[in-house]
Amino acid sequence: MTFVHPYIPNTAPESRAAMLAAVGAASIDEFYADIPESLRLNRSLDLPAPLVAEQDLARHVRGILAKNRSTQERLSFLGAGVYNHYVPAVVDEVIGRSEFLTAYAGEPYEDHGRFQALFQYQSLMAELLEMDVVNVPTYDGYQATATGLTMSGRITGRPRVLVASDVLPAKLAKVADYVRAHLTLEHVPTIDGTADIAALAAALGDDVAAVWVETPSATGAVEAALQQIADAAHAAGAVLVVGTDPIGYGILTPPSLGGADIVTGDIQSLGLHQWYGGAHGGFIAVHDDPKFIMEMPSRLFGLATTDVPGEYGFGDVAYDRTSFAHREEGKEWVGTAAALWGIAAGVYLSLMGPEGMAELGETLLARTRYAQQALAAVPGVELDDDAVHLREFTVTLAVPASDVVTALREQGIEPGVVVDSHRLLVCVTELTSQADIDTLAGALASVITPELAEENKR
Amino acid sequence: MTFVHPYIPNTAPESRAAMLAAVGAASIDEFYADIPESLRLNRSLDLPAPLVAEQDLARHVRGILAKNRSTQERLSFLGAGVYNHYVPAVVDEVIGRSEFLTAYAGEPYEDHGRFQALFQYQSLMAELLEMDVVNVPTYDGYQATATGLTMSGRITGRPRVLVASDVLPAKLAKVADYVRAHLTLEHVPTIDGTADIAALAAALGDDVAAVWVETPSATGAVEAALQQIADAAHAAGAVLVVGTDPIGYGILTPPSLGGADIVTGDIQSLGLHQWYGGAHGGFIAVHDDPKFIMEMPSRLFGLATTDVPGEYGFGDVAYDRTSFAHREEGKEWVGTAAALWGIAAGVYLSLMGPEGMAELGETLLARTRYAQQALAAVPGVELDDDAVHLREFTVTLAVPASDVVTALREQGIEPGVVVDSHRLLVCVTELTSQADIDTLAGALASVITPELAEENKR
Amino acid sequence: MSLPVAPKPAIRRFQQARWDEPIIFELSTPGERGVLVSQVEPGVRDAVGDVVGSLPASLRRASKPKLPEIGQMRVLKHYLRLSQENLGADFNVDVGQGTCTMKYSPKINDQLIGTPQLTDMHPHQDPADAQGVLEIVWSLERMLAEISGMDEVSLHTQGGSAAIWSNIAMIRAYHEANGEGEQRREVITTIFSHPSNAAAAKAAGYEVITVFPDAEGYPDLAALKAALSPRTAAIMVTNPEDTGIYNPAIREWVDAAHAVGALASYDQANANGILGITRARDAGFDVCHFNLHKTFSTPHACGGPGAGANAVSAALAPFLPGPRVVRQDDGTFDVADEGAQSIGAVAPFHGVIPNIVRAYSWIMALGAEGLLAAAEIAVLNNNYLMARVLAIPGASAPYATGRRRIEQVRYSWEELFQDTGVSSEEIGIRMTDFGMHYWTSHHPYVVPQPFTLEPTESYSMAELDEYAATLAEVAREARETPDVVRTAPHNQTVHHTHHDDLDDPERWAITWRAYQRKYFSESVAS
Amino acid sequence: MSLPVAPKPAIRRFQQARWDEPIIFELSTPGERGVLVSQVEPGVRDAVGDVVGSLPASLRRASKPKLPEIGQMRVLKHYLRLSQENLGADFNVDVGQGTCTMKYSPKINDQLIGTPQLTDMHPHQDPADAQGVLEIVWSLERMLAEISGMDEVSLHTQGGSAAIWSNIAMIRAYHEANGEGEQRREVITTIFSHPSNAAAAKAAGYEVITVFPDAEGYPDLAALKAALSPRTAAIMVTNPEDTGIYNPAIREWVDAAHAVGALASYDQANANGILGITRARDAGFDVCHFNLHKTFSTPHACGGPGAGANAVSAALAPFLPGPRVVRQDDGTFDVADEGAQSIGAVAPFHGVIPNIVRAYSWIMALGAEGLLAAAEIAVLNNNYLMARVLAIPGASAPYATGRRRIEQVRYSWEELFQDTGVSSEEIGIRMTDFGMHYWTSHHPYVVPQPFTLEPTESYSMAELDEYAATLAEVAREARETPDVVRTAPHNQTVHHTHHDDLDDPERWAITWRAYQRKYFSESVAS
Ligand SMILES: Cc1ncc(COP(=O)(O)O)c(C=O)c1O
Ligand SMILES: Cc1ncc(COP(=O)(O)O)c(C=O)c1O
Repeated sequence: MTFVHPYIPNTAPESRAAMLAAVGAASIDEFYADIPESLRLNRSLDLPAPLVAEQDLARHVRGILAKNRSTQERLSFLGAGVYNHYVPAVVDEVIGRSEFLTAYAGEPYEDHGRFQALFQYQSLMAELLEMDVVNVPTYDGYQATATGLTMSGRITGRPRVLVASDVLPAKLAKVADYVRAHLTLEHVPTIDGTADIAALAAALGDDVAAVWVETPSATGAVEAALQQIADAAHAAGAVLVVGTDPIGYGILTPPSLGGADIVTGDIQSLGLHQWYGGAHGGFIAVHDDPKFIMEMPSRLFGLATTDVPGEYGFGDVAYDRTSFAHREEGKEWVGTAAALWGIAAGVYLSLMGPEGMAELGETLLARTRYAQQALAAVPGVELDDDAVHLREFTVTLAVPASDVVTALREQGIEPGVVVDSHRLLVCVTELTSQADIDTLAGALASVITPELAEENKR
Repeated sequence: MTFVHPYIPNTAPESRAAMLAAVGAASIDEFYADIPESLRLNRSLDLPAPLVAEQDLARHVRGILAKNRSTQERLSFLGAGVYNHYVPAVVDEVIGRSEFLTAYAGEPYEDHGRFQALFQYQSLMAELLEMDVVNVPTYDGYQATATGLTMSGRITGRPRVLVASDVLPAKLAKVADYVRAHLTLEHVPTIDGTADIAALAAALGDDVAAVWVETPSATGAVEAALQQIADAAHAAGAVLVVGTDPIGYGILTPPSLGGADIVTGDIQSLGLHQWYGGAHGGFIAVHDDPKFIMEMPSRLFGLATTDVPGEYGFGDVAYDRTSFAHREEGKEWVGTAAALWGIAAGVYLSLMGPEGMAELGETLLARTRYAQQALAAVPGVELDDDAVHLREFTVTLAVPASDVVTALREQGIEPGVVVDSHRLLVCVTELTSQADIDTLAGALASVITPELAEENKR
Repeated sequence: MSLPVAPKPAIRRFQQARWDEPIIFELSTPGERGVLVSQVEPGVRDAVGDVVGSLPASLRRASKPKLPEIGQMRVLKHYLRLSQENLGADFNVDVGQGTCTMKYSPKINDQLIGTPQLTDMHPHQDPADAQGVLEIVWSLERMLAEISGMDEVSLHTQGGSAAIWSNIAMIRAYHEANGEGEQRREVITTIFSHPSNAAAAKAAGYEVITVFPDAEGYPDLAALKAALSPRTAAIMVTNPEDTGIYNPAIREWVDAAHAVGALASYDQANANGILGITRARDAGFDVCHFNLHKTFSTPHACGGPGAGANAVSAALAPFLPGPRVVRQDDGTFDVADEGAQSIGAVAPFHGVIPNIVRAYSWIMALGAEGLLAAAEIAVLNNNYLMARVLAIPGASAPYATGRRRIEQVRYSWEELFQDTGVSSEEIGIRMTDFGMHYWTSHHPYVVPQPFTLEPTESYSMAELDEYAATLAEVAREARETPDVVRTAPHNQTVHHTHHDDLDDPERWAITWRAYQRKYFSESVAS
Repeated sequence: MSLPVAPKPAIRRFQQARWDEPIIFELSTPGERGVLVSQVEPGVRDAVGDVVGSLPASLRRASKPKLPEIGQMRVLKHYLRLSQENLGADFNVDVGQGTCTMKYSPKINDQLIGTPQLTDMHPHQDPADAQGVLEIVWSLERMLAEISGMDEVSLHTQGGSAAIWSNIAMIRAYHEANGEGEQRREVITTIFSHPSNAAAAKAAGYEVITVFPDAEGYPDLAALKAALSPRTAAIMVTNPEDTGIYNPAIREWVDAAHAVGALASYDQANANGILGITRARDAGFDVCHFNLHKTFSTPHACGGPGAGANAVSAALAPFLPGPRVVRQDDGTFDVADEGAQSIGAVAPFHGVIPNIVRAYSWIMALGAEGLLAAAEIAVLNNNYLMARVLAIPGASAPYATGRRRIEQVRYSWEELFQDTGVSSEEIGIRMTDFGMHYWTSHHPYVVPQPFTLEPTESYSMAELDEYAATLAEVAREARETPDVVRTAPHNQTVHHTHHDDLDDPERWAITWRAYQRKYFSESVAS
């Protein structure tokens, strides 16, 4: 070695030599005796020259990241699975704490803080969702829903799932591939953005494990007839699995009150930055029913007493469910997933409180409605449905959606996600001001000229 | 009140009412009974409307700060009291810890960490400076030197100070006003950037309290004849007070080894960001001599034993010196100063170690020399002296310095600080690459055309 | 001359912070607010009217969620206090969580990712606005291709087990594409491979066959061969295994799998001991995965987000998940859809971006030489620690007698347990009293009274000595004052916890509301 | 049905973290590195040759400084462990440091200042590149002018005492400008004004006259008048004083000073109880200062950096320190030199920029209404806490009997001390065992066995109750189990510390090297 590295203390020559001597080895190569020569690389890896001085590394990485233009520098109406909600500073402060950031798998003793923080996360989510059991987060909403569905398969012993809502294509792809060893998915096309109850009822049968509802759906439509769907599913002996985003439940009825048995979704909206889509956590909520709970693969932290009165202890509930305990005999698997994001969401809900979540929900509904109105007022822009929408909605444009995106990007605006040749998925949050929406409407109007609309009709 | 504020829990109406009831007050106004009506403002303060939602505050402040262009976005050769050194991430991590950031004046028991961290800061500085006593930092290098001089006045009982070096004008102003109730300052003009030993010797007398040497001086010149100055001062019964920047002492002889009695300076270079000049700490170092120590106004943390063997305790050394103990009978005053920056500097030195400080010192010397050569090679640019320089040096330009600055700013370059109509103070650090210096030289050459130089000679 | 402080004792005198905080719901005070939400503009309000009132009744929540109401500082204080009650790896000589590669996560990397130019990026932004992040994703893929020797890499997953899932999902797709989906219904793993290999294979619909080692703990090639058949879809193995033993016949294992048409999947979650020494490709594997949160230093984050990287041969590349980051001829980067054979999305978007940037930065800070140093020092540290541990009466390292290990060792306290009745788990709990983490091992406890230590490259000799000395002290206590061990913890935030409530559906309390309902609601009280 | 956890006891069961870390020098291992420095380019090396070798001998350091050599993670771990051994205000019910206004420092403000567009700004940059920071400096000056009622503000100083120095320096310059520099040689203050007023005046060359309160603790106007004379340069007073008593005759005090040609300087470091209620200008003051780290929420940072703000009347404005931030007619901002009468720089550049931005943000988060709420609730909290404290047997609040206080109270344990012999200082140490800070009071202890509590607006009723209950518990212990109090701390990082070494020049050890030299060098040993 030509350098002593700050990350590797025993690259210091004296230490290295002393340790080799202590174990009676002439060289480090001795430790590799079991690796056959034929498998040895015996050359240097072909990697860029290292930047061992931190100042050089920092300059290099900052230089690359400076090529990005963030949504702080652009006016963004992008959603489709990643949402630009405000993250209170206290959230970042807490999850930036070294104790939380770098901990892993300690016992409830040494990691009391982690257990309590995650028990609280479970409990806060439980209030928002009005369900008694919430897991330590799995990876993301995709995984959560996929697992919700495989749970339903194991619970019912049945093979079919009816998909009653519009689902984001990537989520659908993930879920489909995940469940396909056990379940088949059948899509029951939606009407006006939400479930076609009649068609759904017709498709139900005693081989249906679950009805899967997404609300808000991939287009932001909120399912108002959940109870009817639940009743139909339950009548057929099926489980109602809901995929959702929890952000609206300060003001909207949570799915549990509409008959959902398993509620799943993503917590990105609850205090996580957008991170280029790189920050997700999946929740799975069920009632306090062992039939459901014992099918959950995730860890569940529960309260316990200790030798000291008044001391809250914690531990793993029904650990024997897990693959940690029983490998392939456990339920699916459990591993490193999204605990820190769960802590973040817990801090977020602690800060927001009932009033904050209610105000936020109302703000989102109001801004969404305002955006729908403002855009619909632009000639050549039409709302696709009149379901209740939260945060997102789609519009059909008189011109190709990708042309509009290209033109608006030149003005520093990301108008939304193209979901079809002429359809755009537009998203607003509490960070989108009235002026922002008006700017979008104005920009759209300037781009979709009547002429162009005319041309495109031909 | 129309809002419940997150920072003020008892703005919650129920709490407020309960507390008023508990103390038997009908209104908060009762508590103000001692404030005469004639002094009451009785109107709202005229302040901007509040941004009570954190998201609004964040957008507002970020919007203002986004008007700044940082030295990461400009090529900066600015120094003159604030230096762009690399701050290792661990430094920011440690001083960002809530426990350190928000603590204040706890006892050595509850604030053991603060006492140990600052004792370590003192001790690490002591090694760099080779002096046995260093204070808990005062405000800045200006204050440190000012106090170093007033200490010399109290120690010697004499009224004159000889200023042997070039001093930054602002520092000189501060020191002059600070000491003038007790001391007069007399400048002995420098030769070739450093002290004029003969003139200094001539000016010495038995009314001289101190000789004040700045090294590196205001122009970055390092005083090579410190021992001669010390000998002369000591022969006259005067104290040698040095103002310095500690950044070079991994490779340069510290002033204590050249006979300095009181060494003072600023720690901004040791792990503090530039902060638009808003991050400074002042150190005052002396030998372990009560005659000097008892004149220091700052706190000094010392080791102590505790009831438990092997446990390091800490406490205030000679607290009776301070204004906390004896108001105007204490030495000057002590108050909230720069403790956190001291902790930062301690972490910095802990990370750098002897090798890091030596390499850094060498790098600074090399880059300074290179910059001197590169600039001197530009027609119309001349070095002002050939003293040893660390980090900074001045050049005389064939054209007005402010014209050059204006022209180079248009190219995104801050070429230095104008110190005189045709003189520029140029600064390089370990963050200034060879390419950066070459860019500056090229830009200077392009601006100081021979023609313009010609014109200016006329 | 009284000052000198006596030398510190050999064993650290530790006490974890204890704040005895209530559960957050207990801090609620009516009316307090933690953070305020921006108000809707009057213009919006006027335009949209009463959006809540106009909701269908089925959608209007009847009462507000029973979240607590707490001022901001008290929320902060609560969580900060909890944080002090948590032993992060930054505080610990964290060699006690074997198989998990608890290495230093450099603070500079946390700092670098904090810029809005990463936190505030949306994955659907114009790729022209995302050149920085795309470049890093692409570059890290290339680096990991070189490190593994494989052809293509995907960074989509958020953890090692999810990456194992991707491995088996790709294998499944591959066999199906070859028309062998129906035929190949079995996956073979070893008992010392990580449980997620077995579990993910099962979740993908496979039967799992587990091969046990030979008497000396080496993976048993004969047993593998006996298990292999045309029904085999894949072998999925870790190497070195959890024992720290490297399978010298790994090439033969892969060849044997290939011989029956099966694929070979390599769990390299923890490749820490062999970086730059030997590569998945060199042993013939078709697919492997790394955990960025082990080998490549991203923080473990209380159990995620981590990040998984899947590396595949060209033959499996068409099956990689999407979307893909591509480099165009002009050197710019773009996002491309996955191909037709892809298993599709396995997670949202491009993976755990903060950890991708951290891992990239870590590799850049080390380079080839540094990676090799990390591996070599991790292995040196492990063998050094092994010598120290084996010097403790009652400790042993079953298997591979007299041979060196790679990056970790599965030890046993069986002898100590026989002598004292003190179990490995009890020893682990007592270790927390000295500020140290200790983990037994993965189930099943094939090695009796097991514990697995993995020192990585991050610890100095002095820290390894401290850990070993503490273990020795606890072992001594087990013999001399076993009650001290059995009643541990003594210096912790909480005390001996009763686990019986956690497995009884009548009694467990997984959330505060369930706890209230079960134990304090009127119906219970009456 | 066994789960329910017993209720928590009334008094928190606290234990501070204890890591028993060595002094950092003891962690040194030869050869380890904590961070590496960028290497000089070969081109530079070639061009400049051996820069070290070519130094004059007098400048070349003979041996490297004896700093420790430690890997990065171990340095980090050491300091993180120390941090846990420190009771920050974020963890504490921090009402025990009266006079210091330990209020909540919002985390958003820390986050906002973290941008390179603030950290990496140089004060000599083109003002066109610094419009953001200049705007905030200027705006905060204007806000503080409004809050104080004064005409001009300077934000240059790094602490309250430094701001007090600026006050007296300006006063001195003013009298000199008026030709009265020689004549006015005295400054008058009160014993319950902060000691830095007396000390700074002395440092500026003045004689200090201290006025004591009347029997009821009110500043004694007659005594002031007796002390005033044509020799008086200024009165420098705090109000409300450390007792929490507002001087109802403050206007008369100022008028009396003015009557003899003296100036009136108002120490408003802690203006927390009177924001928006009454202003320095309203009482006729010529100059005042605020501490941004008290009233305006910037964190106390272990004892700085804080920030001071000086506010002056138009008559004193010419003497303000420089440089000045000015707003131009076109709305842009610039930096201007101070005028000829200015006292010059009192510190480098423009003051503690991070704290200036924090204070600005805090005011913006509250507005006029919020500032008033902060004051009113701080005062409500104080009077509430006073009621709780006075209910503890042995506690009293000397002076102003039966009257309300503003934002703090100087209490006394005299009765408890007479009964038990347990001192206020001992009670304070015992309070740390419950995770709470407590401070006696400024010297001299005019109030016997004093303690000063100031709850600010940041604490909920529940937290005030907890603090008061803990105080009551310690008072109970003082009576029933005084030894528990006397031998405290019991739940702390360190234990009872011997202070005798700290005042003896032969024995004190102010640095590690002095400690080594004094106690362990050969000469000592022999
Ligand atoms: C060898 C091995 N494989 C897989 C895993 C699973 O990784 P994760 O915890 O990220 O799911 C681990 C981590 O424990 C491991 O050590
Ligand atoms: C009234 C008063 N004046 C002045 C000061 C001194 O401020 P600083 O500690 O910033 O020097 C303080 C702080 O203790 C104070 O409370």
